[in-house]
This record gives sequence, C-alpha cells and structure tokens, in this order.
Amino acid sequence: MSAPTEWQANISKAFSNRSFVIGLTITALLALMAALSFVWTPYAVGSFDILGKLKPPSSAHWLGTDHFGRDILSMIMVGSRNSIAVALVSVIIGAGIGVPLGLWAAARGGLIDEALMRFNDLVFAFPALLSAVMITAVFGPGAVNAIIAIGIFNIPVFARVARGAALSLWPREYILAARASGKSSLLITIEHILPNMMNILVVQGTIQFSLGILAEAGLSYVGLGSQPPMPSWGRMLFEAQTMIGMAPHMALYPGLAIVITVLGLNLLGDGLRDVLDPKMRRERS
Amino acid sequence: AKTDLVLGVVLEPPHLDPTAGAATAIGEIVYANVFEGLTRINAKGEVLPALAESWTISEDGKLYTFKLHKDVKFHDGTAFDAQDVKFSLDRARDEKSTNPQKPLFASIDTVEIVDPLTVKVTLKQPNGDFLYNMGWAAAVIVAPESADTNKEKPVGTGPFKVDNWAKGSQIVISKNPAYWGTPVALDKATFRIIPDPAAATAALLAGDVQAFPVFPSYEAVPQFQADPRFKVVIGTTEGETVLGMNNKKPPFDNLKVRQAIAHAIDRKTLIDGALFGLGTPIGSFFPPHHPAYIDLTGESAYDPALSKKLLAEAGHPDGFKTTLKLPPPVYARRGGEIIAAELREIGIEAEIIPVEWAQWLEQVFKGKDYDMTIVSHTEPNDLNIFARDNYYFNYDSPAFREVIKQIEATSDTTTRTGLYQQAQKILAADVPAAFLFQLPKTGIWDAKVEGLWENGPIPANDLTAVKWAE
Amino acid sequence: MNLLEISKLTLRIGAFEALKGIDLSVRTGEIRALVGESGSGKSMTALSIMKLLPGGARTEGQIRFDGKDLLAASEAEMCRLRGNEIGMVFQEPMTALNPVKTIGEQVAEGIRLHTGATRAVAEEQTRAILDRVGLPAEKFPLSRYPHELSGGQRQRVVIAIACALKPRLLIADEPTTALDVVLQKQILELLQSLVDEERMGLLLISHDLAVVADMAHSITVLRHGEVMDNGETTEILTEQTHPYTRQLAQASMHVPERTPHHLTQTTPDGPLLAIRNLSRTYPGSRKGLFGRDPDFRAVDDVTFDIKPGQSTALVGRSGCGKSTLARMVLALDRPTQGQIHFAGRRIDKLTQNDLRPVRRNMQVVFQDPYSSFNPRHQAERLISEPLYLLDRELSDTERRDRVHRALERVGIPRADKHKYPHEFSGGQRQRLAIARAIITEPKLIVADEPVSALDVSIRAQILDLFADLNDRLGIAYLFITHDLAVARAITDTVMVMSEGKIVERGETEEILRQPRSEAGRALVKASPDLHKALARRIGEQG
Amino acid sequence: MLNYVSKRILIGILTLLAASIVVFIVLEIVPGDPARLMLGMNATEDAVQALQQQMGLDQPLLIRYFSWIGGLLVGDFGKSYTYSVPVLNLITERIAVSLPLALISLFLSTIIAIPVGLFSASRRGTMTDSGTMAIAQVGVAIPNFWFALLLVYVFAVSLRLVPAGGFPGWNAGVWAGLKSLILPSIALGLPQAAILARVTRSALLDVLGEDYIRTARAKGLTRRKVLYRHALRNALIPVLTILGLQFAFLLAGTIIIENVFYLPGLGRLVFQAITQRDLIVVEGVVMLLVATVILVNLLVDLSYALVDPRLRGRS
Ligand SMILES: Nc1ncnc2c1ncn2[C@@H]1O[C@H](COP(=O)(O)OP(=O)(O)OP(=O)(O)O)[C@@H](O)[C@H]1O
Ligand SMILES: Nc1ncnc2c1ncn2[C@@H]1O[C@H](COP(=O)(O)OP(=O)(O)OP(=O)(O)O)[C@@H](O)[C@H]1O
Ligand SMILES: [Mg+2]
Ligand SMILES: [Mg+2]
Ligand code: NI
Repeated sequence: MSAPTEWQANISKAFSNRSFVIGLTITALLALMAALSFVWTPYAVGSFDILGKLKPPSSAHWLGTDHFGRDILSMIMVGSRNSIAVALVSVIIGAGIGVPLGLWAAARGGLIDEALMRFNDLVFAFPALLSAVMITAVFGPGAVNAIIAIGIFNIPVFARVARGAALSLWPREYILAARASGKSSLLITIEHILPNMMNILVVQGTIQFSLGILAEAGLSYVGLGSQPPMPSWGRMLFEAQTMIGMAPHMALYPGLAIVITVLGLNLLGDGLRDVLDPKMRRERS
Repeated sequence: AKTDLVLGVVLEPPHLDPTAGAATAIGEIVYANVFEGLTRINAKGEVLPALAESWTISEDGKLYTFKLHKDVKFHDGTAFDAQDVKFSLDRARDEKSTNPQKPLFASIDTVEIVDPLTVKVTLKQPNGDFLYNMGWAAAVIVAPESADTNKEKPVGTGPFKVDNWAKGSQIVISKNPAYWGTPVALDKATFRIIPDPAAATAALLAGDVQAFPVFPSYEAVPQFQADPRFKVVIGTTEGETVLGMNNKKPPFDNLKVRQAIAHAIDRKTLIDGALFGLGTPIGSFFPPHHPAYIDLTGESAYDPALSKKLLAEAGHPDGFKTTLKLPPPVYARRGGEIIAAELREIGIEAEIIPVEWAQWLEQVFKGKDYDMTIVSHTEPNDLNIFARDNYYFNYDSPAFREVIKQIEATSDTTTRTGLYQQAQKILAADVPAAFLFQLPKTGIWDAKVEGLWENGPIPANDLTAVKWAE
Repeated sequence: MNLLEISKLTLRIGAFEALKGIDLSVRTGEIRALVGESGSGKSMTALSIMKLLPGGARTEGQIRFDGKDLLAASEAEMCRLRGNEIGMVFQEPMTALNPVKTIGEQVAEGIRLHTGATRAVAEEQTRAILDRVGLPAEKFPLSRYPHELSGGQRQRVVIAIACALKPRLLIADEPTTALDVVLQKQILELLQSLVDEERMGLLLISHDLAVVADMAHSITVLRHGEVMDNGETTEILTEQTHPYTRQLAQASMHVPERTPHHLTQTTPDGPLLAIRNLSRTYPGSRKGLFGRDPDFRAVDDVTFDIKPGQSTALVGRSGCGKSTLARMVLALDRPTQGQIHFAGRRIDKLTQNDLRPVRRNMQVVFQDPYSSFNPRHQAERLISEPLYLLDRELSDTERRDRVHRALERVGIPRADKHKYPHEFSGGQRQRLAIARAIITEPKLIVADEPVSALDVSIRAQILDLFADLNDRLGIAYLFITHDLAVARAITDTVMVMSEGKIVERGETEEILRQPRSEAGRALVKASPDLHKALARRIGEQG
Repeated sequence: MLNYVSKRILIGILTLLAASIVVFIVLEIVPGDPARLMLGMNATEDAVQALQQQMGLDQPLLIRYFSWIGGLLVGDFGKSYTYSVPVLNLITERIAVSLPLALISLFLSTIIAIPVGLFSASRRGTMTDSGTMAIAQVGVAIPNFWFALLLVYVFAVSLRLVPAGGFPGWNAGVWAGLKSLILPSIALGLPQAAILARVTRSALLDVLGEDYIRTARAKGLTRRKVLYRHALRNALIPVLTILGLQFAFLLAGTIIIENVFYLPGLGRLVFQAITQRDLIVVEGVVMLLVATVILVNLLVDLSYALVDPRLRGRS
C-alpha cells in the first residue's frame, strides 16, 4: 500500500495523526539526546564528586546529582544510548532471525511450519524474565547478554507476525499469478511477500522496541543489565530505590525518562499502525 | 513491657545448622540463641564460658580440660553430656565432615571423655586461639540423635528454640522454658528476611520490623539518625575490606604496580561514596578495634602523582587494561565503581565484571582467575589467610608465614600484640592487596529495644540480653 | 401520500459529496429498484434512511417516512422505527449475523424489543417468521448458530429479522450479490412474496438491471450520487430515453462479435489440454476445536479436452469446484488423482522447473482486479512478470517492446506503464491482468470469473477484449463463470459442473437453450436475463 | 473434543520435555558450584567434596537428568541443595503467595480494564475516550517496579495505610495476608489493566465495524444495547488471549515485584535459587511455570469455544 506516490499520501496522513506526531517528536528528541550525548553532556559521567552527592535539582545540576555526585541529566542522556542500543539490537536480532523463520514456515507449511510453531510454543512457555535471569546466570550480567536475553524473546514474536502476515498474503491472487509465472517460493517471498508486510513489521518493530526498553530497564533494575561505568536508566533506578527518601529526584527522573520514551514509542507505533496497516483502514464496499 | 521482637535480616539462611554451612545468615539466627558451644564470644569479642563451665590448660598449652555444666538439656529433651562434646568435635574433624570451618579443628589431636561432665582435648601443638575457636558458630555442640536433622529442625541447648520457618519469609524462635542458664526476657523473636535495602528502610519506617541489627543500606542511616523513634548504632565488624590483587599475575606481580594502585585510592572518597562515610580506613589487614591495631594508612596514602611515578617505574607509564571482579554486596559494587574511576585517573582501565557469589568462589577464590577483586573478609581473627598456601591472593611471604606460626603457638598477650603488629607492617609494605576499610555494622532499632550487640565480632544476633524498655 | 419520500437529499462525508440532491419515493406495496454502478451512492441512500451513516457524514434535504421527517427525528425515535416500521436486509449474509448468538435469539431480539413480548411469545413469532422465509423450525431449530447455515439460509435469517415485525418499508441493499444465481432467484422470489403478502414498500438496491427488471415496479438509476433516470420499469427499459439507462441496458445485453472459426481448427497432435479422471480431495477442515469434517471431494473424476483456440466455459453454482479445477490445470495445486496433459505432455507431476515451458503457454486471469496485483509494483513490472518464464533473459528493448505490444492489445496507453495498480480503474486493472496473461503469447488462458467483479458497462468492454484476443491470437480459454450470459457471449462450448463433477457439456448455444442436466436447468432458469424479463413484462402489459 | 484435548496435552508434554532438556543443559553450564558456595571461603577441599557427594553432584550428567525426570513423573521434584527439604514443599509454600498475588492482580486488572474499555469504546472519539486512552497509554509505559516504589513510599511509608511489604503468612489470618498483597497487586495489576483496557477497546471497535452490528442497529437496538448484547462477547477472544498471557506473566514475572515487597513468592524463590546455585529448585520451578503456561494456554483455547460457538463444532 505504499507505492511512492502513496507515500506522499501516507506522509500527509501521518502528520495529521496526533499519536504519530507526538510519538515521532518524542522519539526524535530521544534520538537527538542520545546523539548529543556523544559530543556533549553537561558534566562528564565518569567523574565523581562525592562531596556533591544527592543534591536536589538546581541551576547547576538541572536534575540534581546521584549518590556519587554525578549529574543526573548527563547520566540520563548517556543512559539513553544504552537503552536504545540494547532495545534496537535485540529488535534487529529478533527480526533478523524471526522474520526469515516465519516466512520460511509460511512458504513451506507442513512439518517445518509445525516445527516452528512448536519452537514458538517452547520459547513462549518460558516466562521471559526467568529466562533472562538464567541466561545472565550463565554468561554473567551485561548489556550484551541482556540483548541476547531480550532478542531471544523477539524471535518468536517476529516469526509469528511474519508467518501470520505471509499466510494471509500467499492466497492473494497476485501471488497465484506470480506462481503461474513460474517463480520460486523464495523469489516470491522476496519480491512480493516481504515488501507487502513491511508495514506490519515496522509497527511490530516499534512495539518490540518499546518493550525492549522496558525489559532492559527491568533487567538492569535487578542488576542483570548493562554494567557500570556505562550509565543505564534501570540501574539508576535500582540505585535510587534506597535513597528515595532523601533524594527522590534520583528515582523520579530516570523513571520519567523510561515512561516518556516508552510512551513516545508506543504512540509512534500506534500512529504508524493507523497510517500503514491496511487492516485498520478497511474499505467498506 | 513487650516480650516479642521482630528483627530484620538481609539474607535467609539456607538451613539452620551452623556446623554444615558457612552462611553468616545461619549464625545470625542460631548463634547463642539456639545453639551453644563450649565457649562463646561476647559483643566485645571476648571469650566467655558457655556449655563449659570452666577449663584448665596444661603447662605446654596442649591439653585442655573442660568442665561441663550439669542439667543441660537439648530442646528435644535429651541430656547434654561429655558424649555430645566428643561427638561434635569428632564429627567436625572427620574426613567426611562438611564443616565449613574445618581449619578451626585442625589442631585437635584427640578428644577424650573423662566423666559425663568432663572432657579432655589434646592438641597437636599449642594454639593460642583455641578457646576463641571453640566459640565460633561452626563449633557448637550438637547431639548425635539430631545432628543429621539440624538443618531443618535445629536442636540445640540454647535459650530459644526454633518454632517455625516460613521459607523466604521469616523464622520464628521462642523462649526455651527448660533453659539451663539465665532465662531470657523475650518470649518470641521473629527474624524477617528482607534482602532489599529499600524494603528494609520501608519496613523499619512502617514499624513492621523493630530492629535491623545489620542494616543493609548505609545511605538511609542519616534518615534514621534524625528520627527519635530509632536508635542508630554504628559498630564495627571483623570485615577487613580489601582490593585483592592476583600477586602472581603480571603486572600485579610487581610490587610497584600494587603500590601504585594502593596510592591511587582515596579511602575517604571511597568510604563516603560506597558507605556514606560509615567505614573506618585501614592500612593493613587488621581490625581497628583490636588492641594490637596500628594505623598504617599513611603507608599507602592517597597520592595519584606518586602512583603515576610508580607505574612509570614499573614500566607502565601509560597504565594498562585490567579487570575488576565484583561480588554482589553493595560495598563491593559501589566501591568498585569508585576505584575504577580513580584508577582511570592514573591510566589504569579496569573493566568492571560483576559476579555472583557462586561465580566469585569458583572463579576468583578457587580458580584464581582474576586480576583484581573487592571483598570483605568477615571472619574474625583471619590475619592468617595471607599465610595460607594457595590462597586466592597468590601471596607468598616466608617472613609473614613465620610470624603467623609464632602467633598461633603463643598465648601470651603482650608477645602476641608484638607479633600482630609485625604482621600488619609486613602486609602494609608488601601490599598483597590494597587495604581499604573496616566494614561497619550499622544497627538500627527501635529506641526502646535494649541489649542488642553494637559490634559484630562474629555474625550473630545474640538475643540473650535483649529486652524492651518499660 | 408516499410511504417514503426523499427530496433533495445531499450527503457529505468529509469534503466528498456522496449524494447530490437525490429524489426518490416508495409507495406502499411498491417495489422500487435503485440501480447504479459501484460507488454511485446506493448504499449511502439506504443508510441515510436508516440514519446509520458512518461517523462524519452530514445530510441535507428531506427524508419523509409516512409524513415524518426522519432527518429531524431523534435517535430514540429512530430506534423505535428501525426494525419495527423500517426493516433492512444487507448484502453480505456471511457477516450480517452475529456469530455468537443463535438465529432464534437474533430474530426474537427485535420482536421483544419492539413489542415487549415475553420470551415464549417472541419465540412463537420467531418460529412463524422463520417458517415463512423457508426455514421451518423442525429442520432448522432456533438454537442453530449462523455458521451452521449456508449463505442462502443465512440471508433468509437476515430477511426474517427485517420482516419479523412486518415493517411498512423494507430496504434490501444488494441482498443477493453475494449469492449464486440459483440462490439469488430464490431470495428475490421470497422478497417478492413477502412484499405482496404484507403490502410493504420495498426499496431494492442492485447494481444489475437484469436482476431487478423482473420484479421492480419502478426504477431509479443513480450515478455518481445523482439520479439519472426514474420511472416505471417497462417505460424506462423499453424507451430508454436517458442515455445512461440505455448504456446500462445495452451493456447488460451485450454480446461481443466473434467468428467461431477456431472451432474447426484442429491440430494433428490432438487436444491442447486433456484432463483425465481428475480428482481433488481436501482433508476435512477442523471444525473448531473439537472435530473434523470428513474429507471433501471438491473435484470428482473430471475428464475433458480443450482444443487449440477453443473457448470453453465452465459454469456451475458457487462451491461446485470450478476454481479448484482451474488451480490444478494451472499446476498451482496438485490433483489427488488423475492426469493433466498439456500440449501432449503430462504435467501434473512435473517439478517447478520443468513446468516453465508449460507455464509460458498457459496463463491466468483472476476474478478480483484489485488483489491481482502487487500494490507496490508499477504496471510495467507487473505485466512483464511472466517473462521470467522465457528461457533467456530479454534485453531491455525487447522487454519494453513486449510490454508495449501487450498494453496495446488490451487498449491501455503506453504512458500508463509507470502507474501503480491503485492508479487504474477496475476495468483497466482487469485489462492489465489480461495483458500480463498474454505477454508470453500463451496458447491457453484460464480465466476464473474474470468479469464478475466488474460493473456491467465495464464487463461488456472486457468481454469484447476477450473475444477479440481469441479471434486475433487464437488463444484457447477455460472460462470460469457463474453467469450464463457471459458464457454465452464468448465461448464455443460449455461444461456444467455440479458437486465436483462435470454433469453436462456441449455447444454453448445448445446447452443454454436446452440444458439436459438438473444442474444445468437450474442455472439457466435462474439466470437473470434482461431480454426475457423485458419481453415478459411487455407481454404482461399487452 | 477428547481427541483435540489429548493432542494438545501430548504437545504440551513434548514441550515440557524439551523445556526440561533446555533447562537442565542451561543450568549445567552455569558456572559456580553449589557445594563450595554453601561452605564458604574457609572450607577445606575435602569438605567441599564430601558435600558434593552428599548432594549427588558427583554423578554423571545423564544419570542425574534421568533420575530427576523419573522423579518428576512420580511427583518427586527432588530435594533442595541448600534448604535440604523436598523442592515440592518449597514450591507449595511459595505458591501460596504467588498464586493469590497473580489472581488478585488479574482480577484487579480485569475489573478495571473491561469497564474502562467498554466505556471508552462506547464514547469513541470523544474527549472522555481520548482522555481515558491517554491515561491507559501512560499506564502501559510505566515500569511496574517503578510504580511499586512510588506506591510503597506513598501508601506504606508516608500514609502508613498498608504494610510496606513482607508476608505474614496465611496463618496470621486471611485479612493480614490479603492486606500485604494489596500494594503488590496494584503495582502488578494496574499496568496490566492499562494494556487490557486498550485491547478491550480496540477489540470492541473492531467488532463495532462488523456487519452484524449494523444488522442489530437496523433492528432498532440502541448503541448501548448493541455494545453489551452483541459487541462485548465477540470482542472477548482477543481479551481472553491477553488475559491468558497476562496470567502467565503475572505468575512468573513477579520476580521484581516480589523483591520490592519482599514477598516470599515463586519468583523470588527461583531468583534466589539461581544465586545460590540450588539448581534442582530452579529446575523444578521452571518446569512448574512452563507447565502452567502450557495449561493456561490450553484453558484459554478451550474458553474460546465457550465464547465462540463456531469453535465448538457440531453437536
Ligand atoms: N465511510 C465512508 N467514508 C468516506 N466515503 C465513503 C464511505 N462509505 C462510502 N463512501 C463513498 O461514498 C460513495 C457512495 O458509496 P456507496 O456505498 O453508497 O456506493 P454503492 O452504490 O452502494 O456501491 P456498491 O455497489 O459498490 O455497493 C462511494 O464513492 C464511496 O467511496
Ligand atoms: N483449501 C481448501 N481446503 C478445503 N476445502 C476447500 C479448499 N478450497 C476450496 N475448498 C472447498 O472446495 C469446494 C470447491 O471450491 P472452489 O473454490 O473450487 O469452488 P468454486 O466453484 O470456484 O466456487 P465459487 O463460484 O464460489 O468461486 C468448496 O466447497 C470449498 O469450500
Ligand atoms: Mg453498496
Ligand atoms: Mg471460485
Ligand atoms: Ni453477478
């Protein structure tokens, strides 16, 4: 549904969609903040100022300082890189493995399809956080292992979505026509199936991305996510929890950063779905 | 006055048999409350008689004769006598023993029953620490009938017996009416397990828990200090906290590198940052509250310029890359972050690798597969670890070993003090580890509660003297 | 006074003006047909009367029902009228019923709502009305769920709901479009008899003049939201004063010119396509969680030949197995039994690779011009897709030449080759589909209902195109349709299929005039035919 | 019916078997020796070995796997390394906390979400609708552990309305038990409610676009009646799906919440068992959770049939 000319229509439609605009703005700001943190932060996050610890927000430290006297705004800025990286890579892993699997299962059907569905069952049967705990118990905590843990859960999600979308596309008449033109399943999948489910994948990707941010925060909160000295929102919350009585700002701002980011991504996802997903704009005939 | 008390403890014991597990959490529940040994250690770290009413030591220091209390009964009603003492000591020494502190019993040669209330223990060589050792939780006396089931159903001779253990939640002990000694004031005590520091704070504030003898969060302390409802006691522990270094692994095999690292660490910043100012700096491996303590922190005073110079002399002018393995406790994790930042200042890039205890024991302690680590050695009287073969520091100093050997064979206090000081100096000079601080014991309890230990000479929550003020 | 009187009704949805001041009336006892091509605003008119328009729709003008202005009526008043005084039947019987409620509940609901009858009384009435629409309670208990009924039966339930309280006006929005001709006839007869009995007014909406010619008293023709023509059925259809009406009528009766010379042309190698004892069994579909249908024979022991250049129609009721047969011929599906020979070669067991030369000579055109194309590709790429079948890669110029030639043959300007599918009209899209089918210059085209989704006028053009290609290029067709008029228009022979079997075959004219099989007779009898309807009505009037 | 259910059960058992292998292998490669961990830094090597032998850790992998699986088949989950009590006892004790917590949260999220979803759907496009959905959208974005922290500080520490955490045990009385589950259930349930409310609303809106809704309206039913009588039941399928997923999530995903409120639940048991290398407990709990997820999925599938007669098959 998104041939170039229709792109323009989609874009104008997108920009009149409130969710999309708000979501895009928040997401863009987040990306901007992450990019900016590479070249500039108000304070260096590696430098400790123990005497200036736990200071409430002030003109010097807009969001206050933490238990090591680090500037919380700077920590949040640098931490956004971590959240984005973990969530993004785990989405890429999930989509990179899950989508081909789903497409393959849909194209082949039969035993392969069954095997994929059982694999999905197996992964879904494991409570996600539990597996993350086990994975990090094996490999030790850290950003990379958080990515693996989250990524593994993205695989069946994408496999399922891709399979579902592909199954609904295969009986389409243009697929039959392509088959009548002698094209192989692989070629048809690449030429026809995949491009026509991009919308759904993009929407799902946004959703998984926001879930990834939440999951990373959760893992870091229990100490299994990325490790110091790399700032991470979840770990900031973990450290803040014992100090919430005397330094509530330490818990407040990283929490808000998570909420706003996830909110932004969800809104973006909703907006994208409204704009892109043909199911949502069913034409009445 | 109230006769019940809810105490918070951070860790749940895996089981309740102190002779079969090292967890400090076991001692924190049962020591002096449920189980008793021949001797006991009090809040000041002194050795007092317990099940042994009195003892005599032979001239050569090798023969200990213990006179036992009479009319002592185990919780299951069986009588306590010399038989039980022999059983307990032999069991701990046995080849198949799973006693976590087997070295405590290593010096015992034989245990003989003289009569039901007298036991004779012969040592292989004199041991100045023997009576102290017999006061450890791992040396409590158990009955042969119940020894195998003590993990689940602990049967001791103490003033409390275990009522109920809701796993993961709490352990309830109640007064033993048949206790042989001074009756305790409390009828019932509940140990509630609260591993999460935030939850611990909340539980105290909300009054769910009335005492937290070892409060897990240093940062919340000021908040309680300001609150008249609570009494905050910052005591000492036997936990010498060190930045352990792998003395055989380059570049840490070079004294200059170790010195450089020691001089790069600002103990004040470290204590402020990791313990919110509550620890005591140490310059060697010895507790500051010990009479034989000497302050050697000046030997490794904070001096980054000197560090850089030492590093350059050692052939690392631009520093190097290394790793820092950190076990779970907050002093290690936070301290590690600060130390890593300080080392970065002198050019050493230490990658932080957090590990669980199981991994730490496996990799660092047993495997010696590490560069640097931070850990607190909480066992009392553990200066001798630097004299052990194959200990994880990989430190090997014949001079130091010799001093330790002498200490162990001496019971004279003045001589011992001199030897202790000598040992401290050797360590401060050799820097087998960077000595950081003595771990504080942050006790917080309801202002009306009396009799809890202020210090932690051994892991214990001795409730024998605890009562509510009117 | 008219029962329903619409005057100057204008309807805007956003900036779009769907209805532009239409006038329409229905008298008590009158059957008023509202016809027009797709998108002309028929449904919008009906929904305006019910005041069930989509959100954001604004109406102007007047709709008077029994003298009362509906546009001014409150929602509560409308709720009283709907289902009670005005009933409505929708197009899609498959989705018009709530799948989780029994048919009894659904019919009784309206009765209880409006009459306040007790459950028992309402049930009694429900039984009566269901019996009236041909669903006697003995055979179709009230406890049936919609999915346990066929499409035609469901449409009867929908009609029962609409007529349960004997409304004075019944609106039927394309009540038969989703049904096959035989069912269509039954449903139309049912509506007619209900209207006659109760003297209701009926607003019958259809896109097909032939469908309504038989039963409507008067006709309103709608186009682009405007009334084109309006009047007595006979008058409108015989005189055809309005050019658009004439266009519609002619398109309905249109027969392409063709020279049936290909029939005689035979090749020494025998038939182009030879089907022998072909069967296809589908495993019984899982019935929900708890069971399985028995295996189902969709195509059952079919044998026939198609000669080169011969145009053969395959007709039959919905679900008789036509598409399944077509898919097997195209080697998109494998037969359970039997053989398929194409140009002397057995093809039903070939691998995809070995099929390439066969596919080059056998192409396909599908029913739905909308879903026949990948929406992301331009026309050029779309229609050149089968060139993939050629043994050698074509040069760019060769490829372009081929595309131009194909576009020319189907009458689409070359310049349009850069457009995307959605930029073409439905008819143009079907031309593109045909262009794609002929680009490899095949010997056989299998066309599965290629015109049934098109409006009559466009359908006529496409049929002309098919006939023309058959003439000029000598392409043989296997032409699948449920519409006998279409079969008659462009095929030489007809095969009638019923329940997976070919029950009759022969020359098109002959079979359509005098079918011998039961299935054939039913089809012929039920097929709407404007000619016959007109003749009958003129005869009635004397 | 039986046929289908037995097939599902068979698949479930195979999944469990696969899960058991995965879990066993994963835990086998977890570094760290339970015996050494128990005995601590001062333990001698022979003490560690003696303990390993006591725990049966010195036996080959395959033998341990089969004796474990064999035990599971007869309901014997083995004996905890650290607690040295039967794993099953530990699990039953913990379930007494986790299950009520999960059920209360689920109940809470359902009774909030479905009315809110209905309310919002019935006022589609109005300010109330967008307002409600905006709140729900924020609810979805809030990490439950952060929410839990805020709750503790507001309701337990500042207002002192409920205990800050801990669980007195059911013998302390049903009310005392429930009281300590209030905040955790809210912390768990509300974000779930936000998700569920959104699903309910969108499922309803999907259904409201269906043809049969128009049929019902043409019968003269008011919007409200159509919503309750026709739309709700049809919208239940996606809602049930999410409920099923949520239950599985709630039962297992409470690790964090149980930590915040120091509740002795299953989540914390397994978390703790992993750090203590009490592998047999981990294995037992994981198997139980996996079995629960499979069972809940089956129940959800069966309940679809209650809602939707099309899935019931012919009588
Ligand atoms: N919800 C809507 N929003 C905007 N435009 C609509 C909507 N529904 C219908 N339309 C437009 O209104 C016009 C009239 O539609 P209507 O459904 O009345 O056509 P119709 O004559 O019933 O066609 P068909 O024979 O295909 O059913 C069409 O152009 C259609 O695209
Ligand atoms: N993939 C399938 N699995 C099971 N049954 C099928 C399948 N495809 C078709 N059928 C059944 O086979 C029968 C024949 O279907 P087919 O599509 O060939 O009918 P048709 O004659 O083309 O009907 P229509 O005119 O409605 O297109 C139908 O009853 C249909 O339900
Ligand atoms: Mg219409
Ligand atoms: Mg068909
Ligand atoms: Ni038709």
